[in-house]
Amino acid sequence: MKTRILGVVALAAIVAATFVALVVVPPDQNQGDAQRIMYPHVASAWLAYLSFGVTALAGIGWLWKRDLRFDAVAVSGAEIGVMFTAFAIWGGMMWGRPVWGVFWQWEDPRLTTTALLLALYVGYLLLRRLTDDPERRATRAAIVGLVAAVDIPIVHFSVEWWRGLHQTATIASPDKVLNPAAPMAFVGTLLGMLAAFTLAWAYLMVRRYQLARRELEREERGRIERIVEARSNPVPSEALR
Amino acid sequence: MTDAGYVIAAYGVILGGLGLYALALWRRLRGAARRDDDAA
Amino acid sequence: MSTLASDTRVALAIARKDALAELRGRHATVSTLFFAAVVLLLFGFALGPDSARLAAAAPGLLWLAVVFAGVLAVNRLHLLETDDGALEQLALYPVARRAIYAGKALAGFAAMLLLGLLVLGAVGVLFAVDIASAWLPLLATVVLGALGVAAVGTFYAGVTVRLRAREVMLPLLMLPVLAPLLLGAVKATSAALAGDPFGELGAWLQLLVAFDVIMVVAGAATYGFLLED
Amino acid sequence: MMLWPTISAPQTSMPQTTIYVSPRSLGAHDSRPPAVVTTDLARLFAGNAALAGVSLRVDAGGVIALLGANGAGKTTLLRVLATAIRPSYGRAQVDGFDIDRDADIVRGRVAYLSHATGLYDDLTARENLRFAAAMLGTPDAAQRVERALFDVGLSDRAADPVRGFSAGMRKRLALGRILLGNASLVLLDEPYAALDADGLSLVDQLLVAWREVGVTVLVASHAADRLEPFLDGRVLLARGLVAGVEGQGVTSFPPSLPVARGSLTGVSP
Repeated sequence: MKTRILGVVALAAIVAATFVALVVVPPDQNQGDAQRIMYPHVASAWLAYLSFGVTALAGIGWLWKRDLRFDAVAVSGAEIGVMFTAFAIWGGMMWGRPVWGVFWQWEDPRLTTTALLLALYVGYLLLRRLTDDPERRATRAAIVGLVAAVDIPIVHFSVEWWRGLHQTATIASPDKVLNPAAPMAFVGTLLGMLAAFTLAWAYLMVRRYQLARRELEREERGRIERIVEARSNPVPSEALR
Repeated sequence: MTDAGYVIAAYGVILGGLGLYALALWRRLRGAARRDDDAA
Repeated sequence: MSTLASDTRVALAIARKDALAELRGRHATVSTLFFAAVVLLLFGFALGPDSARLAAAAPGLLWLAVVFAGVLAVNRLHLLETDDGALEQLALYPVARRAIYAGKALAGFAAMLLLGLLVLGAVGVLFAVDIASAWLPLLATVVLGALGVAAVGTFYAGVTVRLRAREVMLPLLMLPVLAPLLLGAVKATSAALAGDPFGELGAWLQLLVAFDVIMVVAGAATYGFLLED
Repeated sequence: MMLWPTISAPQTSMPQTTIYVSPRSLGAHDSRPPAVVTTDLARLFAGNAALAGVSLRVDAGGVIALLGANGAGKTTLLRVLATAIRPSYGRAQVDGFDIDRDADIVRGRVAYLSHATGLYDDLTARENLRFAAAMLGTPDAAQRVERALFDVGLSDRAADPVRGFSAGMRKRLALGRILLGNASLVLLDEPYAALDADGLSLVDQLLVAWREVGVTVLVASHAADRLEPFLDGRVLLARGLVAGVEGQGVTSFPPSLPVARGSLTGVSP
């Protein structure tokens, strides 16, 4: 029941934030309306990282406590993380085309590294699908999730260095919009959108966790039934000789 | 495509995707719940 | 007795075993070397006869060839362990799991270092790039790059060794993680070749060192779980 | 230095040999913890229960046969005890050490002869054993390797790559590897399979030698008659459960029905 309320609140927040982002807040002087795409794009990117962080922590939980509920959290984070990563890439492309004339912005490789992240976590989900023993699957996924999460900051720093050392920093690069010079309205709208998206993320995570847990429980129940069935029917007492 | 077109495309895919995913989750959850009830 | 001394002894024994098997019959490195050479030649065709452009792209081509060949080399090194359950037997020895990782990574590093140096030479010849003058920074870059590919490759080869679609999963998992290494190595190589005009060589080498350290530690710490069945 | 036990091997064509089996520090016979204790041990493979619930106790010292039809769970039980695979449910101890928590210690005390020999085809017989000695930390490895090669009758093939070896020769080399170790529990999966007459008597001598120095041997085999003279007990498995035990040092307990499971949600029907 609580989840349902969270869902409704999240929906309302998203509708409100979208309304503000599309209608209330003025367009950007030089980017025009296209700048409005920044809000869901940045929100999606933030939630992608958050999801993969959750997956990494849940992986550690499984390796430490060997409780499959952690694995249910991990798979939820990964699946929802992949979705938000895809949204972030899509937003980046939709934003890049009108403002910089290209769908794929190479000056600022953050879009590319996000795409690499997508490939990595699609690999994570494929890896889970290719393993059938629940414990092996949980262990293998936990480790790959951990190393992938460790890789995110490394990618981030290497890209920042690359941009920092890169001589031709474009004027209108996304960062310019986030710095304090940007009008308060933009920052406020972005924070509102971030909050709304995070609520939606929380709702989806809870639902996906419930689903994952049900599936794991059904799998577990099947395994236990197999064992109880084996244990209860009488074993043929052939003579030992 | 005008700028507005890209904005709509961006919001459409992202918000639409969220909605579709929520719907899919809800359906899968309902299916799982019913399967568990039958099993119980 | 999982002291540092015994770990090192075990790791060296594993690396020596891999090297011996490699020389004796597997030829993983030789075949992947020719693969890298072919990749370089194809790059030459792809980027057209304009030698200036080829020379400019040389650092990128070098490291793409090394990384792609690296995926093959690491995969073959782990195929060695699927001889008649060898990986399981390796896991049954009373040795620290990190020592097993270190041994396999060391063997991978040796193969990748050889591969890297030879490909560097090939790039120098094929794309008329002066690698002699900046040999020290180039050597450092190749060493760090080879270690990074070996560290990541050994880890993901462990992840995928028992997996069904292994040939696809290994590159799919391994290459995105190698992105920072590729970025750093290419930038360091081009800086070295250009005589480090912006003084950024040091920064990129530091990035490579940081990447290698993190990946080796992560690999050693988790390899034990990968051997679980 | 303790005198190696000289064994009067049963009359075979093999020359009278003394197999070098490393000494075990043997406390008084009964003070040692049981070699194997399992509690409701279960392991599933893709949903079906190879082991459904084995509760067994095997005292230290003695040769125990593990009997049962194909698929009864013999190999799975050996692989779990050898820490090659992890149990799905239940627990097990070797020499009092938990196979999960103290896996490192257990690996030092267990030797496991599997169907797969785990040898490297590109290395010679000697190189394979040299590598195994390095992994096992065998003292004065060089002599021990030569001795092991001699004991398993492969001295003349020491320099040949294993790639060309027959199944029987590979099994002998795998037995040679076990001789390099210092195990207190030896797990043999179908040791007699693919061996010639000399090979069969080699295994006989090994069983006697291990028994002499107090090593516990668990042999999964269908050659019950051949094992007869060496056995101290038997365990019969059927469909992943213990169907019956026999022998002074071997006891079994019925599996507990409610499957308590800490992991996931403690689902217990």
